[in-house]
Amino acid sequence: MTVSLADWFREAANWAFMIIAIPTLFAGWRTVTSNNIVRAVLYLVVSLAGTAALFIMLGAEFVGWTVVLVYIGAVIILFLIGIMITRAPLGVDADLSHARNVRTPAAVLGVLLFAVIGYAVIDAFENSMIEPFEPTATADLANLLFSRWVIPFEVVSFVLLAALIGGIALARKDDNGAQR
Amino acid sequence: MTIIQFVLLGTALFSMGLYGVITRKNAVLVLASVELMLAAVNINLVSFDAYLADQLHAGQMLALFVIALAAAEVGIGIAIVLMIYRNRQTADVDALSEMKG
Amino acid sequence: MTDTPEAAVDASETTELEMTAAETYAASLTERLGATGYSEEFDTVRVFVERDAWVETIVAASEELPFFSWLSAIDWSKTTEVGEGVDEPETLEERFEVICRLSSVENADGAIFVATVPKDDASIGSLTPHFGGAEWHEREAHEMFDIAFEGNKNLVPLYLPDDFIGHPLLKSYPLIAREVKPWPGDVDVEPMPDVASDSQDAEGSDT
Amino acid sequence: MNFWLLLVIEVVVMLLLVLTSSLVVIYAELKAGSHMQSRIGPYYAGGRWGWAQPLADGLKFLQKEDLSPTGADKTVYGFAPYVVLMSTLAIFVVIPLGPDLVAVDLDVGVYFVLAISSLSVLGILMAGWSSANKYSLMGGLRAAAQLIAYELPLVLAVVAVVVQAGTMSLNGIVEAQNDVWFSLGSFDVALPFVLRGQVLGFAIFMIAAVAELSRIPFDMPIAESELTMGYLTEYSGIRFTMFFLGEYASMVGLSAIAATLFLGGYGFPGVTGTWANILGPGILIGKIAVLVFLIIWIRWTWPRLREDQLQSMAWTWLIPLALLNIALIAGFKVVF
Amino acid sequence: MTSREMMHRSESAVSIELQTPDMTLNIGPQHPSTHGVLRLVAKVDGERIREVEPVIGYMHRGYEKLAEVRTYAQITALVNRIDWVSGFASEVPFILGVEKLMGVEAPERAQWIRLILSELARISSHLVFISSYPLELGATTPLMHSLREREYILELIEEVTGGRFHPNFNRVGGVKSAYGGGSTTKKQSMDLPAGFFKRTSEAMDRMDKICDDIDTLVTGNELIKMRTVGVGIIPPDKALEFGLSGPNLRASGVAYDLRKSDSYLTYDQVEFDVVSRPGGDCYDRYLVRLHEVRESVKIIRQAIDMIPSGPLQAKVPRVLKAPKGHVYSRAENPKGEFGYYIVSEGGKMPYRLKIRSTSFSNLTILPWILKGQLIPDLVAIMGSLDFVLGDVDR
Repeated sequence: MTVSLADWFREAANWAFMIIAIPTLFAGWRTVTSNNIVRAVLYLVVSLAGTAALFIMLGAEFVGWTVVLVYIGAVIILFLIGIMITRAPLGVDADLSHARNVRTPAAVLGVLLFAVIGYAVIDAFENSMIEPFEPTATADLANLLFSRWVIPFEVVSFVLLAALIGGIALARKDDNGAQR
Repeated sequence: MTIIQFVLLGTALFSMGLYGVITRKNAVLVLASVELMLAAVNINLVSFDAYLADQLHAGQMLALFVIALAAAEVGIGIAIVLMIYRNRQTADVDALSEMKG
Repeated sequence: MTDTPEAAVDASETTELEMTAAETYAASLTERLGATGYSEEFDTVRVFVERDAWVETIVAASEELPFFSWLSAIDWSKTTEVGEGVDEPETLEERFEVICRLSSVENADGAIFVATVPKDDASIGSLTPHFGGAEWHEREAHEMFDIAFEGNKNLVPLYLPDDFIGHPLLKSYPLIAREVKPWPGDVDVEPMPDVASDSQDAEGSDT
Repeated sequence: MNFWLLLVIEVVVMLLLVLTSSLVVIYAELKAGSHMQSRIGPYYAGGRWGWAQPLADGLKFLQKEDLSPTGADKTVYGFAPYVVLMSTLAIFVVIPLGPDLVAVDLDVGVYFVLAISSLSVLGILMAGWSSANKYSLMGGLRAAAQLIAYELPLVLAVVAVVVQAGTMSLNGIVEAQNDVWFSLGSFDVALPFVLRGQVLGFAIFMIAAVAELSRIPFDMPIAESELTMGYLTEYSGIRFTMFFLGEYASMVGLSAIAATLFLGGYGFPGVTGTWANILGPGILIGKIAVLVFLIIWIRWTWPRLREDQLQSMAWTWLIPLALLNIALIAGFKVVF
Repeated sequence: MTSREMMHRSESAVSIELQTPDMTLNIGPQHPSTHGVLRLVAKVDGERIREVEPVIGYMHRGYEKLAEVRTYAQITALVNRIDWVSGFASEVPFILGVEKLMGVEAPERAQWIRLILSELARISSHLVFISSYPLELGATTPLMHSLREREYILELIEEVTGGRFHPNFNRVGGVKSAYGGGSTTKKQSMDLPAGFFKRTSEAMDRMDKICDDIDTLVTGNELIKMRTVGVGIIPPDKALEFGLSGPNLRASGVAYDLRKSDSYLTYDQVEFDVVSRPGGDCYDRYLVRLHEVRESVKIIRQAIDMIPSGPLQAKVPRVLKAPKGHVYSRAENPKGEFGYYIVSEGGKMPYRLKIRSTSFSNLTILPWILKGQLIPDLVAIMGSLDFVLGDVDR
């Protein structure tokens, strides 16, 4: 079945999508271009919040709130702490990005990537509608996680453990360090 | 809702992340760009999960794993950046060229 | 030490014998330290030290008098801008006296060490390597009297603003407020008419 | 009913509830604190017992000049209080006041609360950084380190409850506590989780909650004798009011969550059906009041910890204990 | 690679201790924990203080210069403004020095009154410390309790002297009487207000009670102990080297109390213990002060029993002129040894007056003790030294 643009706009959910998508894209753009390091990270927050909202729209409530809890509540905070401990100048810092000779090819590459994948996607999934669905029950997700997905889950646990130990090892104070 | 709109949004974010990874000099911002790319991937995963009405919820599961791994990655990444900063007083990735041949 | 705590309690009860005790202490301290002289009045022992021997004498004295109390200076000047001058200006030698007090922490012993510093070469060794607490006192003496303490690396003004000109505790430094307007309380110390005739008060111990 | 009408009613009721409750708690703190210090406290405002003191304070704050430092990042600086307040207010959306009295009965209610309340760190870091003040920055960093450290025991304590209840919906958790646990003859016993082996979890949750609130003895981020007021140093006027309201609202919010998770929420033995809807809010408010008073009591009695002591307390005591608690509860659940 | 980078690398090879760029933090002149206008320029690495440079002088009033143009009676009114928390106590050593210089002795009753008021000032000063120190550690309630009790003390002081903070009650040769400086036995001098001793002993009962209350509220508090035990340890040799005195010195294990070792007034006639603690940390400094309140209560109770009746003023000349000479007079103030070195050239004004103010000497240890501490410990240590800025700056 085909969907015309007019039909598309008639659907309320699509308006919600637009309301979420436009700030998400704008914030994503500012994340990679902003000259203020803290603001760049704060734009990333907006962008990630947008993705979380999209997940909730798509019925993946648990994943959506996980993004908020883990990404915004922890990862971004880590970013901000990292920035602020090293240096967090207020205002513009021109030395965050490469010069134009790097930026231009990168932009071309990005646009090219978008064009290629976009073309492929449109070609393949033209007018494929997402059927109406019920929000995923968290209980189902939990049951699946500990039955069908239990081995990947364990693997991820080990990766997290390794990361934990690695983080501690990296941040550990040298024993010889002067300590009063 | 069509699947295309979600995938295109994800693609756009991914492209931006790629642009950021290439152009950013500051290590933290490089990590942030990577996060943007991972978020784009997650959008794809979750939207296909909804599109396919997968009974195993593979998309959501993979998205959860990606989030977990991203958190681990950032933890280690920030620790390394801080380590470098403490020893070198810089977070500029281009300045780290000692290992060049 | 030979001085007893009672000796310092009450000046009026001090007998001839105990005065001697305080003086004996002063003399023996002076001798042990190899100082040039001493004076003892009003239970206040002052030990005179050569400028060159300043640091080593005080370090030696701190063996038995470990408590570093304070350090300051006196400006002996023939002329003063304000306030009362010295009694006999013509016999006075213009000089600084750098004074430092150490005392015991077990009894009433204690002495004020005095080193004379000429005004044209106002410098003396610093006690900071031996007494951490001396730094601020020396800084204060430096800004108030312009005495250099050799060895104190941080002789920046302590109290006064960085751009302050002058050394306020020098006798030659006028107190502007008092220059402009004499202290009104000054009249209070004149004999009041009704009491001046009171012979009982007037015959007090005006020594 | 019309969706939009319902939404408006819910929003208005929620806002009123939140604001009134924060004002009441502020008043309670003023009064309780004063009496603990052997003084009267607010007395004149409002004519009797100084009940209008929080309102008067609020009006005073509102008419104060809204200053921002010259070097501040004005946008971020202006936005930070809203982030903090928003993260607090959103908690109230999912708190069930009765079986049917809940704005949104989310399937992942507890998870939502944890996720949303973790956003306040972001607002605090924004405030600390954008104020262009070293004390603010240090306060913000302290807050971030502290909130992250105490979020873990908080989450772990909640996990134990979720394990025991078998659901993340707050309403479901309350109902699980109203279910019959065991029967003594013909007498059915339904107990809140705190009496079903969650004492440790409850203690951990409350300690972590006080730390999340940055209140004494965990008020390092705003310690006025060290960092003047931490990230609040430069704030004044309405923006300060927002932080202030946010603090008390989240005090109520976290107490409500604790009451719901551990003390049976709106449930009370013998109160069922329609009566639960009618009496539920009162019962919940009563439980919240007890917890709020506990938090106030602690604040007026204890001094503050030091940053490293706070961290070691979280990592070496609370988190292992919380993990142990989960293991015990899970084992309990499996065995019985 | 530049040489600077080389140097940096070699440094980092030696010590991989984490370090972030040092930040210069200006603590004060207006800061809640500086008790007024003290400024600390601290180089901090995160929360750790690398070094600290105290900047004082924001309240410098030049008392030593002012004293050179004032008569002895006028200086008495000046000196109680040095340490305003215990104003009476700063008057005592000065007046004792002047009396020694002039060969005047105050009547016995005046000495006892001075002793009682000194001890009241000590209790008042220590209560200020006991109230403000927990506040600095974050506990708000002890403040109210002990400041309320302090009001009773201040009322007593006001009742006798007319001033809560600046009594200006001492006269050369005695204490203030109805007829000003020239009182004689002939004229009935103004004595203590009726019922003063009864109210004082009632107040002393209150002090005992507040000490017990503070014991339960603060002394035994686990968090207070966590914050103060083992924090800011001052070994005795350092304390002596930096000229620390009073409770700060006694907390380091040196039982040095001028009331015992160089007794003045009538301290040799009363029974009391010199409180000292071996630890030298913040908790000990707090405990010493708390116990000294109890000791002061003991002293005042004895003094009330032992005070004789008699005149308040000795005979002194109308015009106070000191003979030529040097005198150093000191007393055990609430905060430590407070001394005046008076150099007289025979006039009605001193030629030079050196004020050995306690807090100044007590603060000289700051750069040493704060090095390497955490910022929260800075607050705990500075608070435990119990200084008054007027006493530091003079």
